[in-house]
Amino acid sequence: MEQPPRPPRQRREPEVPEAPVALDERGTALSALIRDVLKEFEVEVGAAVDEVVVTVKPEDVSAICRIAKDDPSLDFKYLRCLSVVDYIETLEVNYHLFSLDKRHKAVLKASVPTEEPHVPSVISVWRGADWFEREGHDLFGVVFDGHPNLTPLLLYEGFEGFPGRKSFPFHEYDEW
Amino acid sequence: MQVQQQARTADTIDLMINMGPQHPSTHGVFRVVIWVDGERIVKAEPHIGYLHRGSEKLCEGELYSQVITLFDRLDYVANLNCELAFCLAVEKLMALEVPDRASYIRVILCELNRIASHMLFYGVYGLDVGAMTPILYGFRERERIQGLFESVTGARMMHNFIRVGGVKEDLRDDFEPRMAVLLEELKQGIEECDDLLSQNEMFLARTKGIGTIGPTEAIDFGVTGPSLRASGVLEDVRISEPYSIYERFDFGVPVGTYGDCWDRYYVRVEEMRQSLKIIEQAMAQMEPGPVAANVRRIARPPKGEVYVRTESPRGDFGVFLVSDGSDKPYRLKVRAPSFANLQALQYLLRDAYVADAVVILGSIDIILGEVDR
Amino acid sequence: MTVVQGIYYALGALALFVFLSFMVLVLTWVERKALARIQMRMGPMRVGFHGTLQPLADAMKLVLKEDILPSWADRRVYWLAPLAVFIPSLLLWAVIPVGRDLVLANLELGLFYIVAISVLTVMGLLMAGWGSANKYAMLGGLRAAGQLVSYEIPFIMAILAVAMLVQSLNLETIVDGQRNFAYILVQPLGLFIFLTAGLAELGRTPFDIHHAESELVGGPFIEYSGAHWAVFFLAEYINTFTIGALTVLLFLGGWRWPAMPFDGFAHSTLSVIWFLAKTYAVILFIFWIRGTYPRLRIDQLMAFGWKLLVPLSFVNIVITGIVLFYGWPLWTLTLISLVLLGATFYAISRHQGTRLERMTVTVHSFRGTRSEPPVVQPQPEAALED
Amino acid sequence: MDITQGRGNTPAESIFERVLPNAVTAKSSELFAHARKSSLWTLSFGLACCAIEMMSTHMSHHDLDRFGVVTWPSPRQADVMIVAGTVVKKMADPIKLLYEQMPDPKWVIAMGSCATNGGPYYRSYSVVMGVDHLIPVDVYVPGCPPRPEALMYGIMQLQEKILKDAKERGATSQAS
Repeated sequence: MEQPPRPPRQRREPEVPEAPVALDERGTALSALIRDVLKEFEVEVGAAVDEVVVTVKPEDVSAICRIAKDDPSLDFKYLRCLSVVDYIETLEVNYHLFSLDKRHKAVLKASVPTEEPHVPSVISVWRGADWFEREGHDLFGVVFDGHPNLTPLLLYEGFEGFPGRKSFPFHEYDEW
Repeated sequence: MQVQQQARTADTIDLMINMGPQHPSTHGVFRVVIWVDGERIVKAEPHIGYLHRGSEKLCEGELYSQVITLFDRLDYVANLNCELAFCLAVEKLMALEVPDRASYIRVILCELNRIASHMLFYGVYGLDVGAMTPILYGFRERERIQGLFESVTGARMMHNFIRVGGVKEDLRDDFEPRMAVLLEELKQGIEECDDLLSQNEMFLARTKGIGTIGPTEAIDFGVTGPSLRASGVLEDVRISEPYSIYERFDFGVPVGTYGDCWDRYYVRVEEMRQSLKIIEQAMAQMEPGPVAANVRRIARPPKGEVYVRTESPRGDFGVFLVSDGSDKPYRLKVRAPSFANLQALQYLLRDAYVADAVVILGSIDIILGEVDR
Repeated sequence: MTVVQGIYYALGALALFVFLSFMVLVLTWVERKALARIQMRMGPMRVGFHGTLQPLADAMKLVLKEDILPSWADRRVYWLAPLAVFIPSLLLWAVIPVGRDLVLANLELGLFYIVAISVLTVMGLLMAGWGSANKYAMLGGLRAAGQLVSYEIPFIMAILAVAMLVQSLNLETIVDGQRNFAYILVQPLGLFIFLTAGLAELGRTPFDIHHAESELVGGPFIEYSGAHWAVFFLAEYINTFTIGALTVLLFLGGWRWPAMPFDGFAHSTLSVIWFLAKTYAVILFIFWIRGTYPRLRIDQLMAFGWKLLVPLSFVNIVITGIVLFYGWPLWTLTLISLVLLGATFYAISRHQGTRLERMTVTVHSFRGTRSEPPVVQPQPEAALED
Repeated sequence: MDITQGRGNTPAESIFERVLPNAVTAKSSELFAHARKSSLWTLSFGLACCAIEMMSTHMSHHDLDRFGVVTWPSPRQADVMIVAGTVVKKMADPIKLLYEQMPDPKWVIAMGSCATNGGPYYRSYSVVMGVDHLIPVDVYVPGCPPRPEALMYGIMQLQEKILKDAKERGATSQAS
């Protein structure tokens, strides 16, 4: 019993609402401050929900992070999180920063092409970035230039592919 | 120091010892390779990933309501705290108002879970330093808390109780009397546990001044939670970036001095008392009302991204949620506190004895489920 | 030696072996039950009445288990090690009287023999550590060697002080010497040294650094399985029993004190029971310590041994000698001993624990959001340097 | 002379059996089985979430010691391996090794749905779909995680299995 293939259903693209921006006072002050401190670099300051988003060029990441940590008015001593998001054509590396003294927060974003993802390592700025970068290399194949030891952390030697990426088969099942 | 230098110049080689993945005190399947010179550690190299289950990837294929099950199993000692972090992230994205009663229930359960988690730490830490009884006292308290959890959520560990927009269902009628009994028992139990171990001479000898880390280094390594507070930094997400309804409670934040193993241990013991305080206040303030906001069964948060920090028993538990407007998260990154805390291990293990390695590892209280995810 | 004597000794040795094996079985049951009581548990319940047959089941299972020889092991050393541990522990009992006249060989140099034989255990542990070709086992073996050799000195010295009081090395004479008062009343310091050093000799908590289950996963015995492991187990429990028995004989008046109003056969029987009861009391005390205390680290253990117990044991000998030489009444010895014991406990609480202050955690209270920046307390580095 | 004897599961007669045929030996094998079932020492080996419940089962409230079950840290002294938690591909080899290191006779309990078939991590790229792909399993305990009572029931089932094996195989009882 072979069923005839169904014609692809025509569907209206659903309207996707955007999350509203709700920056508090601290956030607005910070976005002005960041524009001021990072004026030598080509940065784009925006906002997502309640965080200041700073989009930077991948090659500037290391220098900007250094400034962000050492500048007394920014004072991002604490790297909350380092994550990689796969947007098919590009991989976006996110640095979530937080200042324990001033209690303001920001996200640094750098987009790199999926074919050749290279970002300078920030391990010299925050030592805590070490394993986060290794994880990013493991799961997404982002090469963090300058990282002393980019060996597999979560996966084992000889694992094929980058399982975090969208192109990796989702429910890949093989009998073990 | 000089003696050590001389010893190093002698013609010896360091002995490599592999601890783990199966070792009674690696707290799961953690592996650390240490090189020792006699009984002193020269170098240590942690290896993780023996419990990497691909949760983050699996989350991308689940509905928002289903993701909670996977979050339960991340930090499997503090399940409710993980659930809360995820639900807060989704709610923030959807700009949802959570009913008051639901928030109170969440806080009460999360603080109970914090006590349960610290009780596990207390017991296992006793085992690490070689005392075999504390673990049984710790688990006695845990068992009591789990009994209450069971009556509320229906499960001992994997609750799946905190949902987007509220909680699954209202508390049962017998909750308040049970809670009153439990609070009394816990108060007594915590004091008993404290008496049993904290000021024991041998315990002090084993943990005081061992594995110290200063505030600057701790922040640099991304150490958070009790381990950071033990180094003398007053940083608690519940205070510095209050989430849910934590700003309504009056509670203390214990802070250590030296950042050694004993401080890390005692900060946790003290935190249990403070959690009890929060629970008492919450019980007094809670009023009847709805327990869930009006959310569609299949939640579709708007497009956007959000990062939420919560204070889990192990530290700053962050959830980075990227949504593309569909019913499944586009990307979910979990910032696990144990993962970051564990990075400091190499630093902590410098110049320690082999026996101290176990004590230091125990004091940062890792849960492999969230380290490897 | 005649044939009859030979048969007598052989039968005696066999009886002793059976007795000791039985005692070990009882001991394991008592330990599990006692620990269970401390830990609010029941302990073994299913095998026999209240788990009384549990040790038997364990023993039978262990003997039936596969014996594994690790491929890299040093064969001969590996197989000989259990015997090297077990035989000395058995030999010790040749001179230990279980009750009045109940002793295999009533040696004049009984204590000397005990001291000489008890040192041999180190060899077996080292052999086990080396033969297993396992790094944990090796570390455990070396730890055991260091620990046992260092604690041998206070152990012997504590025995010596008792021998000085009686002017004899014969165990029966020592017990007879306690017909009026047990030596615990004269030598409380000696008892403390003896029991502490004895615990270290046994490798029991808080001195179990060579087993150290949370670090070394069982130390020298890590690779042994089945019957060979059972032999180690047997030896360990026989040793525990030995220390308990020696404590009773040397300090608690053996089967004598307080005296019993019987003679003849009734006295002999009751003396054995009385002796065993005392021994089990001491052993329960040892188990109690096991259930309570954490483990010491190797350097702390060595420091405790060499800096405290060894000098203390010498002082003990000297004061005993002075009191005996000048013929002072014995209660002066009690007094001096008690004062020294008090001083020791004071010194331990001052120095063994920690140089840092005891409470270093402070609680900062808040209501709602914190407005000021986080407190970063300066770390007092000077206190840590030492 | 029966040619089938001395092969595979039916080893040749021992002298003991020749001298005292059947009556005593059959009973003795059952006696041994009783001994084995009453002293199941487990390998303390927790992988993930189920390890916490396994520990709970050992603690005062449930107290596995009542059945003579105690944990040993070294595989050499263990009889039962309770695989409590998700088995990851990276962990596969260590598990096999641990199983090999245990002396015969040995048993395996797969605790929880992860160890049984992958559980909630079914078809994840790094998870083994059940520990029975690696080592033979005697008892499966379902649940995520199983309650302590369930684990206790599993252990009782194992005890029954040991007895039954001894009865069925008679004199040549060799659990494997």
